Amino acid sequence: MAGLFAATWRREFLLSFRRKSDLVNPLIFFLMVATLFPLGVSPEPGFLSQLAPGVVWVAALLATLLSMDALFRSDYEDGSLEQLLLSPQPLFVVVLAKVLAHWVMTGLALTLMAPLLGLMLFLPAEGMPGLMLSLLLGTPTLSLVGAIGAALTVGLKKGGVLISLLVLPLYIPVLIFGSSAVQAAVTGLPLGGYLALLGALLALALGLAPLAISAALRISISS
Amino acid sequence: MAGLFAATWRREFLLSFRRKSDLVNPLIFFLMVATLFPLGVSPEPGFLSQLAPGVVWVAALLATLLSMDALFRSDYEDGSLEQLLLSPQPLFVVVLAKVLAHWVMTGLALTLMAPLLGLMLFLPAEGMPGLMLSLLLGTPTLSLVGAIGAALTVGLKKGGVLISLLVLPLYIPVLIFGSSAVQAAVTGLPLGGYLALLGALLALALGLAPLAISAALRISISS
Amino acid sequence: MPRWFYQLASPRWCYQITGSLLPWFTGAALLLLIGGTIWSLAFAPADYQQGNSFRIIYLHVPSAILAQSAYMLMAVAGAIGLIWKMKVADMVLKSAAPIGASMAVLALATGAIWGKPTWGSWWVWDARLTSMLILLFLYLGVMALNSAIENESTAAQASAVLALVGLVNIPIIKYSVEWWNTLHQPATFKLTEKPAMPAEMWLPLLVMVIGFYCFFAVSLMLRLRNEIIWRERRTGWVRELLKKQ
Amino acid sequence: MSFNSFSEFIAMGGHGIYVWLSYGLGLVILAANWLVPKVSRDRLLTEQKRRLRREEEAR
Amino acid sequence: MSEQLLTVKGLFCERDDRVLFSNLNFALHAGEIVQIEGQNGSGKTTLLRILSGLSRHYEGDICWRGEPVDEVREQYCRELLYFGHQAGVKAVLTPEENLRWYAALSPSINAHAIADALWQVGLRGYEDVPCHSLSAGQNRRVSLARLYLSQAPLWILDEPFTAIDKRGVAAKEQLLLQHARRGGSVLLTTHHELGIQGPVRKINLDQLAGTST
Amino acid sequence: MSEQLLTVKGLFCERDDRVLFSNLNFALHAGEIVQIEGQNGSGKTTLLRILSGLSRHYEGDICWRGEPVDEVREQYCRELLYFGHQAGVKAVLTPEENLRWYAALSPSINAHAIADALWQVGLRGYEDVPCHSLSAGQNRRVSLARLYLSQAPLWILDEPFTAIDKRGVAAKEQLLLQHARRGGSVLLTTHHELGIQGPVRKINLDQLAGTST
Ligand code: HEM
Ligand SMILES: Nc1ncnc2c1ncn2[C@@H]1O[C@H](COP(=O)(O)OP(=O)(O)OP(=O)(O)O)[C@@H](O)[C@H]1O
Ligand SMILES: Nc1ncnc2c1ncn2[C@@H]1O[C@H](COP(=O)(O)OP(=O)(O)OP(=O)(O)O)[C@@H](O)[C@H]1O
Ligand SMILES: [Mg+2]
Ligand SMILES: [Mg+2]
Repeated sequence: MAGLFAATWRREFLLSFRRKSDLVNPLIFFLMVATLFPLGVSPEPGFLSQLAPGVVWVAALLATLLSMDALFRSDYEDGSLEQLLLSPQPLFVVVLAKVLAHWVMTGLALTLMAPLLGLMLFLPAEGMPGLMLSLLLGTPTLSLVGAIGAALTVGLKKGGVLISLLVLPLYIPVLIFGSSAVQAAVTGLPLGGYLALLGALLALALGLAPLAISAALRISISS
Repeated sequence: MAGLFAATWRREFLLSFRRKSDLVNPLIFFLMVATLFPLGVSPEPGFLSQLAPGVVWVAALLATLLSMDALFRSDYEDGSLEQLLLSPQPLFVVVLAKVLAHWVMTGLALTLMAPLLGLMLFLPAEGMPGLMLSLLLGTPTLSLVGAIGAALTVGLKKGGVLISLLVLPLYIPVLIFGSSAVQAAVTGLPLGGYLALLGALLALALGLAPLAISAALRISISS
Repeated sequence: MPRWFYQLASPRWCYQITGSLLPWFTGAALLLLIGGTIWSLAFAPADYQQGNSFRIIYLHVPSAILAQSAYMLMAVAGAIGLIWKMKVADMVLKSAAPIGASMAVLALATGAIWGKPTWGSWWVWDARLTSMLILLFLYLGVMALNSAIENESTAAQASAVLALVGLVNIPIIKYSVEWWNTLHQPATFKLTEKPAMPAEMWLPLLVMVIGFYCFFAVSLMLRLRNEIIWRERRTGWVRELLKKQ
Repeated sequence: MSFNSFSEFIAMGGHGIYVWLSYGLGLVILAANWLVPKVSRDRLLTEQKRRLRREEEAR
Repeated sequence: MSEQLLTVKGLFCERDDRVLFSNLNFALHAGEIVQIEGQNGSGKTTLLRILSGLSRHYEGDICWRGEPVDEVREQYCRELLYFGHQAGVKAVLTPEENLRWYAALSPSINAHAIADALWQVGLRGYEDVPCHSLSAGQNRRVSLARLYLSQAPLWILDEPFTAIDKRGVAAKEQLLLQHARRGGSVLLTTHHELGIQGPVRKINLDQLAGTST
Repeated sequence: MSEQLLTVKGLFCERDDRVLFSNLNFALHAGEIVQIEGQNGSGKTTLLRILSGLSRHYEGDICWRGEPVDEVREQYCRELLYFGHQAGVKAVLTPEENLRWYAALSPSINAHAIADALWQVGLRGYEDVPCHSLSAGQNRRVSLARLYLSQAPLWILDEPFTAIDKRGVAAKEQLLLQHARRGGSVLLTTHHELGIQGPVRKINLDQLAGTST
């Protein structure tokens, strides 16, 4: 089982590095938002720094959401997903490996890039640790919950990316706790509470999402 | 040739209505941004109304950009694009029909939805006509320019969506003129100048883009 | 498992029992809704602060309560459908979604209309409002997923998974949003306390709430019966039924 | 009765449009929830009866 | 008579109100090759997907070694190799990387034999070429290499010979025969005339279609 | 001898440093059926894509009715029907909608005959079913229906018989023969043994491969 986990993990990384677009797309999107905001809204540092916590979090959320649809789609289209479902190994292991690999390549990468965005949007330096910590705890939840949506919609020929509609409502608590944590960090308030909440959400998602994803995949394929 | 244009147009609409996701995705994205901003940044009407012109324009730009990649990809993957290139009819007619259909389903739809976003973000009522006019003139340019990027990247197995990188610099003038027009409208300044500039960009794009797109498609396919 | 549970699982039994329950519920719903409306519009006293715009509460609160209850029902039906593979539960899920969604729309619309005279704006980003909006999105998601999947049983299972995931999230959403921004009135009816409103104000409200529940039952049964006929169209008893009609 | 005249009832103390808009909307939504299943039931039954007849003729 | 591996009783399936097969009964014994025949659209793929457990849209009973397949799902998956219309080959991975992933997925596949299997299917020299620059047939061969790796007794193959050249087809037919001789069994569809002299049985779906319950 | 439609002189192509064919010379006459043979990966698809004008990675001359094909591109496209590995069928459209679009694309296709063509390829009753709920063979048939619609003299077909059942293959072979009799010509690849009694010529790419310039 550990072997399967490692093999899936390796394969996902290989795929991303070969295709590259999957890898850099969310990051480019993230950067784009940071570049477009000053251009479109206002270049004033004071104003931007007020916006920064929210904008970074909204951008991270959207970047994750947009990358979610591809998680199972290409496997579905080339038939690998069928093979996955027919494997005697427990499905949730593979699923968890895929989601975690996805997280490392989007969520973690976004987290590491966040200080750059913070800088570009004049986020006060005190906010940075809060930003990174909240993203670190929040983005895995986004990936896990998003994967449920991806699994539910993977078999659809039409009506495709319902995924945003399905997943967005579920993302909102993470957004609220996450951006509040950053705002708290900026104003010097304690942010332990928010981080604890984000951690609790993550624990819940880690416990329940793999089961939901596996069930959803089986349901989607069987049609 | 008019027949071909009409047939392509009809097909694109059929495809979108059947798949639905292509149709509503940009709109959902647009709405999502409008919902997430108050949640992530701040729910205060005064603050939001300052943000509104820029946010709506950035959202429209991102929505268009994200929908661009699909323009030729599915045709490429199922072999329709080959058939298109082998047609004795002039390629740019089909291309123009495709891009215009795409615009109607994203750009025009975004324009019509913009007042709703304006309301949700408390954009002052005086800004609305400016918002809609600038979007009406700006989004076709976005679609045309984006299609060049889509055509250049369609054949790539790896390195995929460079498209954002290719296209973004070309989008920036549109964003600047567009959001300035809205801001001018909000503050009661004349916006004719900005609109004229947007119109000029559109005329330029309409003249040059179809040729560039056709050439790019031939190059992408022949590899 | 008690016997009625297995009976419920039989679409045929379900069709019959809803057939005999329908007239009662329809009568009750009509009576309560008409009576409640007249009472609330004409007889209930105006609020000393909000004046007559207060009368919107008699639509607003029942629809808001129902929008939430309908989601519970949907998720419970989804769970039963997934665990015991019960067809009727699948059908209940599918039937409840549009009714719940329309109730959420009504709550949002009446709230927005009410907001204009009281808060001076159609929409504010307040906790109750936002969470009701999110609830509407959850409904729309379930409905969209259900209609996007062609195969009925696949659609039902997928929607059930989504409804359950949403159910887990509802308290989280509610809590997070509430804590994030609150402008809205706190709850009127609480089990532990007496309502703050005078009786002549909350009595019609109670009537309307019960009326809405009865109406929900009627609408649900109507949809459920259609669904049963459609899904069971090939069975002998539906053929018999069709011939008799 | 908390109103003295019919026109007062309609005016609702200046909040007439809000109240009547809400109740109108409420009526529309409730009616739709009752009518839609009714209509679709009629359609469903005729369709299915037609199908039955078709199948019997085919036999 | 040899052991009954797969038993199908009263299988019924319809799609879009069209009955594909009803009351389908057959048993697959160890050492047997069964070819499902039928026109395009007669339901061969649907049947194979049902038997492999991918699709649940059926009525009737499917048993594996005498027990309902739903109850022994894991055991069944362990003993099954399914080859679908879609080859399950990732275009950006090389043949070797593709197979290594399959080896990890099913314990019955022997990871060390990968190079050998690629050699057997004629992909020697292409181990490190990404699959998107292989020809159509070569892509199918990558997936077919799983047959050389597998130890699973039951093979369910949906048009395995598509896009394969004549020499390749002959080699694969020999492989199926060997598998049957070793006591495995094969359930396959193909529109190609099988050249196997051996224990081949045919089931024709065309005769079963349309006969409503 | 009848008119030379397509003339190929000294064609050379390599992919990834591997020569697929070099100094390939042949002519295609009106009324002729030419089958390109070769193992998987021998370059058949590559050759057909070059000849149809989709790929430019070659050296040598290709002439259409005596003139370099690049100079008469539009004329050539008008007289060509190309059928590739990818069928070019949109999954969410119905067979009829798919064909209607092809009719608009090439003027040589007769739009009114669509229903008839679908009937010919055995898709009667499926006109309004979206292609994603058709079987693999039925999907190919949708694209093959173009053969019944086309008035183009040159047909370039890359494995047209994939996934088609035996009856369907026989019908398509008859169609090719008819086309040749009417003075058209066909260039095709297939791994299947052609059952056509007639003007079939074979070109084997295996012998040409590897012979570097
Ligand atoms: C779009 C706007 C609004 C939405 C979505 C909304 C939503 C809700 C919800 C979800 C409830 C809870 C019902 C329950 O569970 O008990 C509620 C109750 C209530 N709302 Fe609103 N509301 C909105 C606007 C307003 C406005 C403008 C007012 C008046 C100023 C108002 C007054 C009330 C009152 C008095 C209650 C009763 C509290 C209770 O008994 O629980 N609402 N609303
Ligand atoms: N896009 C590509 N990039 C690089 N090499 C390629 C590409 N496509 C094909 N090749 C190589 O060219 C060779 C010929 O491929 P081609 O598809 O023409 O073969 P084919 O004769 O059609 O085979 P098949 O019978 O399998 O269809 C193959 O060996 C393949 O490795
Ligand atoms: N997803 C689907 N939804 C609805 N109907 C479907 C679906 N897939 C297949 N069908 C229908 O089921 C029938 C059988 O399809 P199937 O793919 O099993 O045929 P097949 O025997 O494998 O044909 P082929 O030889 O072309 O591969 C077809 O008529 C098709 O229309
Ligand atoms: Mg098949
Ligand atoms: Mg080929």
